[in-house]
Amino acid sequence: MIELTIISWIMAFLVIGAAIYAIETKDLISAAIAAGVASLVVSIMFLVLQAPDVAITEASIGAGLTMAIFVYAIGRTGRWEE
Amino acid sequence: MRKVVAIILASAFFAVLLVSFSNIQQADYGEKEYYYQNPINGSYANESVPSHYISNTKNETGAVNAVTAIVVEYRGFDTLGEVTVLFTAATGVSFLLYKTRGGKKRTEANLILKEGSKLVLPFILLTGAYIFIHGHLTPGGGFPGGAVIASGFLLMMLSYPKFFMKEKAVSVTESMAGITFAFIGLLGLVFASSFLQNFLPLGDAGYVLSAGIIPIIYIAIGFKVGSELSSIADKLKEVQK
Amino acid sequence: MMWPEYITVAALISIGLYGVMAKKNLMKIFIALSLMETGVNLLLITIGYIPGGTAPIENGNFAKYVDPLPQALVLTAIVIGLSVTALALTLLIWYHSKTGTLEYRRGMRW
Amino acid sequence: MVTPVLMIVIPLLAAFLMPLIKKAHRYFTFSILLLNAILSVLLFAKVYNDGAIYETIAGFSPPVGIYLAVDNLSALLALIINLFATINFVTSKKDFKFSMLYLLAVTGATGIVLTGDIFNMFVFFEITAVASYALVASKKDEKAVEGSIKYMILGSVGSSFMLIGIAIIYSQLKSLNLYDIAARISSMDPKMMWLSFSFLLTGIGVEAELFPLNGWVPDAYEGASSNIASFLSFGPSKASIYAIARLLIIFSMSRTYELALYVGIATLLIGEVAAFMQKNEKRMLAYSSIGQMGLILIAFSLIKDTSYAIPAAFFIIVSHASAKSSLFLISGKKGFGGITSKYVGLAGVLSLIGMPPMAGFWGKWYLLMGIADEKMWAVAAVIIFSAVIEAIYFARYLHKNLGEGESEDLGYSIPAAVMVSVSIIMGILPLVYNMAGGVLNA
Repeated sequence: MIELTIISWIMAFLVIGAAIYAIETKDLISAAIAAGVASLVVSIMFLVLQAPDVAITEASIGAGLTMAIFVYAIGRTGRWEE
Repeated sequence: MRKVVAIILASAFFAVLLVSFSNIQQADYGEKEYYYQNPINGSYANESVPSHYISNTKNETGAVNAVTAIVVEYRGFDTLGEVTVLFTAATGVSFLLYKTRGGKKRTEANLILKEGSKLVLPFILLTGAYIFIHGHLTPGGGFPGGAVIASGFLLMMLSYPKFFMKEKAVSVTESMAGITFAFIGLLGLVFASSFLQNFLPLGDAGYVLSAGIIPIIYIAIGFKVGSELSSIADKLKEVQK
Repeated sequence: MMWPEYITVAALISIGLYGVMAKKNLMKIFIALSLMETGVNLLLITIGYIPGGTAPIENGNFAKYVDPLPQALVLTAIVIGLSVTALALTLLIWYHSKTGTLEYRRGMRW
Repeated sequence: MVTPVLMIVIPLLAAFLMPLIKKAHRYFTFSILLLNAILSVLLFAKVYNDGAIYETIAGFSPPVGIYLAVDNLSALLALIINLFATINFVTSKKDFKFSMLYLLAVTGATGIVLTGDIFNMFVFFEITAVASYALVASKKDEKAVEGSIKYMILGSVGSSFMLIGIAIIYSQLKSLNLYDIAARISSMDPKMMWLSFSFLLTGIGVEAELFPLNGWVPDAYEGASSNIASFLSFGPSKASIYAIARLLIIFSMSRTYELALYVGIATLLIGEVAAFMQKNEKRMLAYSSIGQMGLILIAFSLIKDTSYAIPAAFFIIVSHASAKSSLFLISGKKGFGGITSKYVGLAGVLSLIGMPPMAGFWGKWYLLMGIADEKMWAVAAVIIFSAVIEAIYFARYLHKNLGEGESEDLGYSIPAAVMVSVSIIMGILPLVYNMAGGVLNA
C-alpha cells in the first residue's frame, strides 16, 4: 500500500502546483492549460479512489472540453492579463 | 493590499477546511449509526442508504453498474435537472452569441490533419455511442459518451476552419432527446405509479438489452449531451466581427 | 486518514477562493472558479471512499464496494460546472467585444 | 389527478419542445405558465384539505429515491411564483429563446420550493441561477452584462459552498433527504453541524440576497430590463429564502436561529440605509429589496418561538413579491405618467411601507406581535427604525415621480396593476376573515 500512498502524495503536489501556477501566471492560455492539467491529475485520483465513471467524465468533460472552450474564449478576447 | 488580505483569508479558510476534514471518518457506510428513517411513515430501516444501493441494484433495476442505476433510476430526477441545466446553458449561449458569426480568416490546417480527422471522425462517434449504450454494464454512460461525440466534432472544427454545426439539426436533436427523456418519465407515471419509474421488463443483468428504461434514457442523454456540447463549442469558436 | 486527498481538496478550494478575491482579470476569476469546482468534486469522491473497497460495479466475487452515491452526485456536479463555465465565457466574450478589456473597471468593484 | 411533479415536468417538456414550434412561442409559454398557476391552486386546495403531500419519484421509497414534499407554505409559494410569472410574462417581447429561458427559470424556482431532497434542491438552484444569469444579460447592453457577470461570480462561489455543505452533511449521516436529515441531525457532531450550516447558509444566501453576499444585487437589478428585474424579485429570491427557512427547521438549534436573526437584522439595516443614500431609482428599489429579504429572514428565524412567524413571513413575501415586482415593471419609464402607473406606484409603496389595507401591513403587524410576545424590544426597535427610513425614502420616491412623467406604456403598467392588486386583496382578506371570527393560521 505504501506505493499507492507515495503516488497519492505526488499527485497531490502536482495538482496544487498546477493550481498555483494557473492562478499566478500572467499568460491566460497557460493558465487554462494548467487548470486542465490539474483537472486531469484529479481524474487519475478519482481512478485511484475507485470511481471509474467519474474519472472518465472528469477527463473528458472537466479537463478536455472545459479547457477547449477556455482556449477558444481566450483566443477571442485577449491572451495576457493586465 | 488586496492581495495580502486575500492570502490571509484564503489561508484561514484552508485551515478551517483541514480541521473540519480531519473529523470525517472513512467509515463503512453499512454501520448502524447510518441507518435511515423513512420520512413518510417515520419507521427506522435496518440498512443505510448506500448499502441499499449496493445490495439491491441488480434486482431492483437490472443494472450491473450501481452508479448508473443511481444516476438514471434512483436519482433520475436529478439527472433530468442536470440535463436541463446544460440545456439552459446551451440556450443561453446561442441566445447571447446570436449575431457574432462572421468570416474572420484563419490559416488552413495541413492536409494530413484534414484527411486524418475525416478518417477518424466515424470511429470517434462510434466510440461515443458504444460508451453510452453500455452505460449500465461498464463505467461510462451518457455524459462521457456525449463528451466523446462532441470531441469528435471539436476535432473537425480544429481542422476545418469553415466547419459549422448545422444549427437546425443540432437543435432538433437536443429537443427530441430531451422530450424522449421527459416523455419516458411521464410514461412511468401512466404505466407504473410514479414519475420516471421503470415500466419495462428488467431482463437478464449483464446483457445490453436489460435494465428496463436505463439504456433508453442513457442513449437520449448521450445524444442530448453530445449535441449540446458541440453546439456550445461551435458558438464559442473563434469567428467574429 | 486520507491526507493527500483532503489536502488537495482544501488547497484547491482556497486557491480558487484566493483567485476570486485577489485577481482583477475576469477570465482568471473563472479559471479560479473551475479549480474550486474540481476541488469540491474531489471532496465528494473522497468522502465516499472506503479503504479496501472496489468500484461499485458488480463483478461476481463478493467484495466491499465504495459508496456509489457521491459518484453519482459528482457526475451531476461536473456537468453543471461545465454549463456555468460555458455561459460565463459567452458573457466574457460579449463584454470584451463591447469594452475591449476584461479587467475590472471602477464600476465593477464591490 | 394533481401531482406536484407535473408542475415541474410539464414546463420542462414545453421548454424542450420550444425550438420545434418557434412561431407561437409566446402564447404557448403563456398558456403553460397559466396551466402551472392553475395546477398550483389545485395543489394548494388539496394540501389544505388533506395535509401534506409526499410524492415519491421513480418508485423508490424516500431516502433511497427522491421525493417531493409539499406543505401549505410551499404550495402557496409555488402559487405566488407561478401566478406572478404568468402576469409578468405578458410584457415579454423577445424571441423564443427568451421564452425558453424564462420558463426554465420559473421551473427551477418552483422545484426549489417543492422538493424534499437537498441535492435535488441544489440542482434546481442551478437551473434557476443559470437561466437568471442569461436573462439578466438578455438586455444585451454593457450594464446588463456587467451585472450578470457579477451575479455569476458570486453565484458560482455560492453553489460551490452549498455543495461543500451537502458533502459534509452526507459524510456524517449518509443521507440526502431533508426529513431524514432532520430526524437524525442530533447524532451529528455539533462542530460539523455548524460547519455545514454555515456553508449552506452562505451558499443559499447569495441567491437570497443576504448580507454580506449581496454585492451583485444592485448591479443586476439595475442592468436587467424591467420585467427581468421584476422576475428576480419574486422568483429566485423568494424560493431561496424559503429554502433557508427549511434549513432552519432542519437544523433546529437555538444558536442557528440566533445566527439567522443577526444576519437578518444586518441585512435589513444595510439594505434600508443603502436605499436611503441611493440616488438612482432602480438601485434604490434593489437595496430596498435587500432590506425586505432581511425582514423575511427575521420572521423565519422566530419560527420556533412564536406562531406568528409563519403568517408574518408569508404576508411580507406576498407584499414584497407583488409590490416590488410591479414597481420594477413600471420603472422602465421616467415618472408615473398615466393613471394606471400612478395607482401602481401608490399602492406598491403603501404595501412596502406597511400601511393598513395592504398585505405589507399584516406582515409587519404579525411580526411585531410575535416580537412583542418574545419581549425582544431591541429587534422591534430596529424594525420600527427601518420602517421609518423606508417611509422617508419612499416618500421622496413618490414625490419625485407622482408629478408629471413620460406617457406610460400600458403593456407594462396594466400587468403591474394586476400584480399590485394581489397585495390589496391579500390585505383585505384577513380583515374580512378576522371580522368573521376566524383565526388565521397558515
